[in-house]
Amino acid sequence: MELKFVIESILFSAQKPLSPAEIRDLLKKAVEFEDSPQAGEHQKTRLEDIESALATLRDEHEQAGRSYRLLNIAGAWQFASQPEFAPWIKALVGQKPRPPKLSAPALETLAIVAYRQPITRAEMEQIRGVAVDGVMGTLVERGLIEQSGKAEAPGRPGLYSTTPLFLEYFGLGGLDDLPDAEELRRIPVKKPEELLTVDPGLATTAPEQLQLAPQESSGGQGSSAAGKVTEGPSQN
Amino acid sequence: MELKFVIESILFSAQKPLSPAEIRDLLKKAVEFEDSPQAGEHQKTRLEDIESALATLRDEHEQAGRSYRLLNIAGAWQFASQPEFAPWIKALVGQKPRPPKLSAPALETLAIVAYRQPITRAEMEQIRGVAVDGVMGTLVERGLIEQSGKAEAPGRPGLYSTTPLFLEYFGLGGLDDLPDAEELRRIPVKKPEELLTVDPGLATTAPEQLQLAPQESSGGQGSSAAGKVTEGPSQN
Amino acid sequence: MSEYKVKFEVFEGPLDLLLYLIKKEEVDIYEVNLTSLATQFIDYIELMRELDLDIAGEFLVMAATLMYIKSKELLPVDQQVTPEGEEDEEDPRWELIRKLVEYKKFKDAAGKLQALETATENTFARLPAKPVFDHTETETRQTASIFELLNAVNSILKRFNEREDLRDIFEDKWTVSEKIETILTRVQTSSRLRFTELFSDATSRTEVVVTFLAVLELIRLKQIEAAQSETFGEIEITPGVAQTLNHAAELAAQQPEPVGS
Repeated sequence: MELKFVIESILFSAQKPLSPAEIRDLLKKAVEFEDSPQAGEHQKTRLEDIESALATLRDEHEQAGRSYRLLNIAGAWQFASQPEFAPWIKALVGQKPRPPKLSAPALETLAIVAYRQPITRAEMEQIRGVAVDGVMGTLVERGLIEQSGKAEAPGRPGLYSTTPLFLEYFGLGGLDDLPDAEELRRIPVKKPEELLTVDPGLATTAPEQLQLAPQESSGGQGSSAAGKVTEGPSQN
Repeated sequence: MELKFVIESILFSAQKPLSPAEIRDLLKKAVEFEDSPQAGEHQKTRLEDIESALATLRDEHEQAGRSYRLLNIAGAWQFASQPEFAPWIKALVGQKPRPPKLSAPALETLAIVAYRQPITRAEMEQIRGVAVDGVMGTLVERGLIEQSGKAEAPGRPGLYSTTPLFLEYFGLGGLDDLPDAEELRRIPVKKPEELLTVDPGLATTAPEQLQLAPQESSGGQGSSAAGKVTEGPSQN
Repeated sequence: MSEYKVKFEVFEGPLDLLLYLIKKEEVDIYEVNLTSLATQFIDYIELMRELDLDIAGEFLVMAATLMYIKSKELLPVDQQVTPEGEEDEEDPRWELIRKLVEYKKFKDAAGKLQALETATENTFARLPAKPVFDHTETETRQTASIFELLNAVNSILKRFNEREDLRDIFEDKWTVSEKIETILTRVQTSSRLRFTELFSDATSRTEVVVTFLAVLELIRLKQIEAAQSETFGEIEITPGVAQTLNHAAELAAQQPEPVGS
């Protein structure tokens, strides 16, 4: 039995990556499991021969161009499927992309909370241009944001902030690790009342354009982003 | 992503053998796990396309001549190492627990059932020339054969067939994979022309044996008959 | 004694013993000398009896059949009579050979099954470790997250200062709807677009923001996709699922919600 195929068969059946030394030990041990001349064939293989067989195998599998490769990761060798097949393998292992992936509107709202916390619902809606009730519900339910206080404003609306789970979910060490946190925090936000004065024409113009933004029936929050989008000076 | 490679990647990562229908479900489900255009690519693949991709993959891996193959066992597909590498894989994963090997009479009886199913006990005995009660018990007990119906004959004797476990035990995809399946299923034993004229000259070679009278089948049922059979006509 | 017993147990039955004898003669079943075969068979039975072994009834039946065949063959050809009504197919010689041939095929098949049994025992199904996905890695690498998009927009915004922006508000002529249309056209014609290219000809902060919101909206509608090959790398815009599936027209036909608050 050719050494490289013996090594291949071992790695193909292994449940964890193996180092050349571990492979050498297995080659040594095989005779204990089957008392045949073949089993003893590679009993005294040298480490460098194992290493060169591994390199040959890696190249052969690379050239074969199949859906998997033989990889050397930190000195241990393993077969692994190519990344582009991830969707199917995820379906196989039943790995939902963590609870269902956050929708774009949810991410958008979350980003606003993250950079502008603590923030009221009205302010979020003003930035996003659409109502946020639905996504807010999702985000609170998933524990990514929470009410952290009440604003000093008429009606004392709730102020929302991100939770520690939020940091975990995005693999952040802290809020300062948010990309360009400083810069984005300064993006001006207009106060809701301004909505009525800034560019009111947009609210009614171009009905034909609205056809291109048919988002609402497919999950928007009930008002179109199209009309309210212009940037205004910061009132803060 | 070519279908066959997608299927290959699934089987490569699968923790158990998968049927074409299970593969179809995974292809359908992938979009739930990753929201990308590729993930939806094979969403509506037909079963026969999956089956033909599997056959292609099996042939490709066969031809590649590596230390493993893609196998169809009882209709479910999996990657498995080639038997000749067993010593090393045993060293890696340990011996696999397996029931004792089948005896020669059991294998013989099993072969008859496999190729001639459904078959009655009397037919099996006719082919083997001996009673099959003991081995039948073993085979049924080990789940390799089972009663699958009753024959339209006097006494309505039971008909026996092999089970899916039989295919698994011998690593077969289906009954068509039995060695020489076609030939054995309908054995057309042709009668050669010369048979009737064989060796007439023998009439004079062994006159002393003439005393051995023709025996009908009635002669052999008693356990005490052995001596008489060789020496003279039946006493029955 | 027990040695013999072991030896005889090797034979599954009379057919098995006959096959063994034929094999010893090294002749084809069809050409076997049945008379000599009968003699040898009976010798075996006798030996078994002398050794006081249990002789299965089937052996005795076979012995009788063989003796009948033998006696028939010992007659000269012209004296061989075919009994009335006994046609070729009932010729006991033929009947025996037919049985032997059939039995041999199954015996061979049993041998092949035995080989398969051994091979299967030595075949190990690949049981890979359960694949693990590093969540943050796949998400950030494959589809650009909102943070990466914001990050990108932010660096574009840096090109415009606050004062400029104040002026722009009042002369802004861009709407998200228009930008959506523009982006869709560009994506369809170039199929692969760098995120920053979408902003390359923006003349004001407002236009950048409007364009960005249009991008967000298109992503949400799956009309486009933003993907990043490496963290903090260039974001690429490609047609989305909805585009690919040609749902654009269908979506466009939907009734928009009333605008405004």
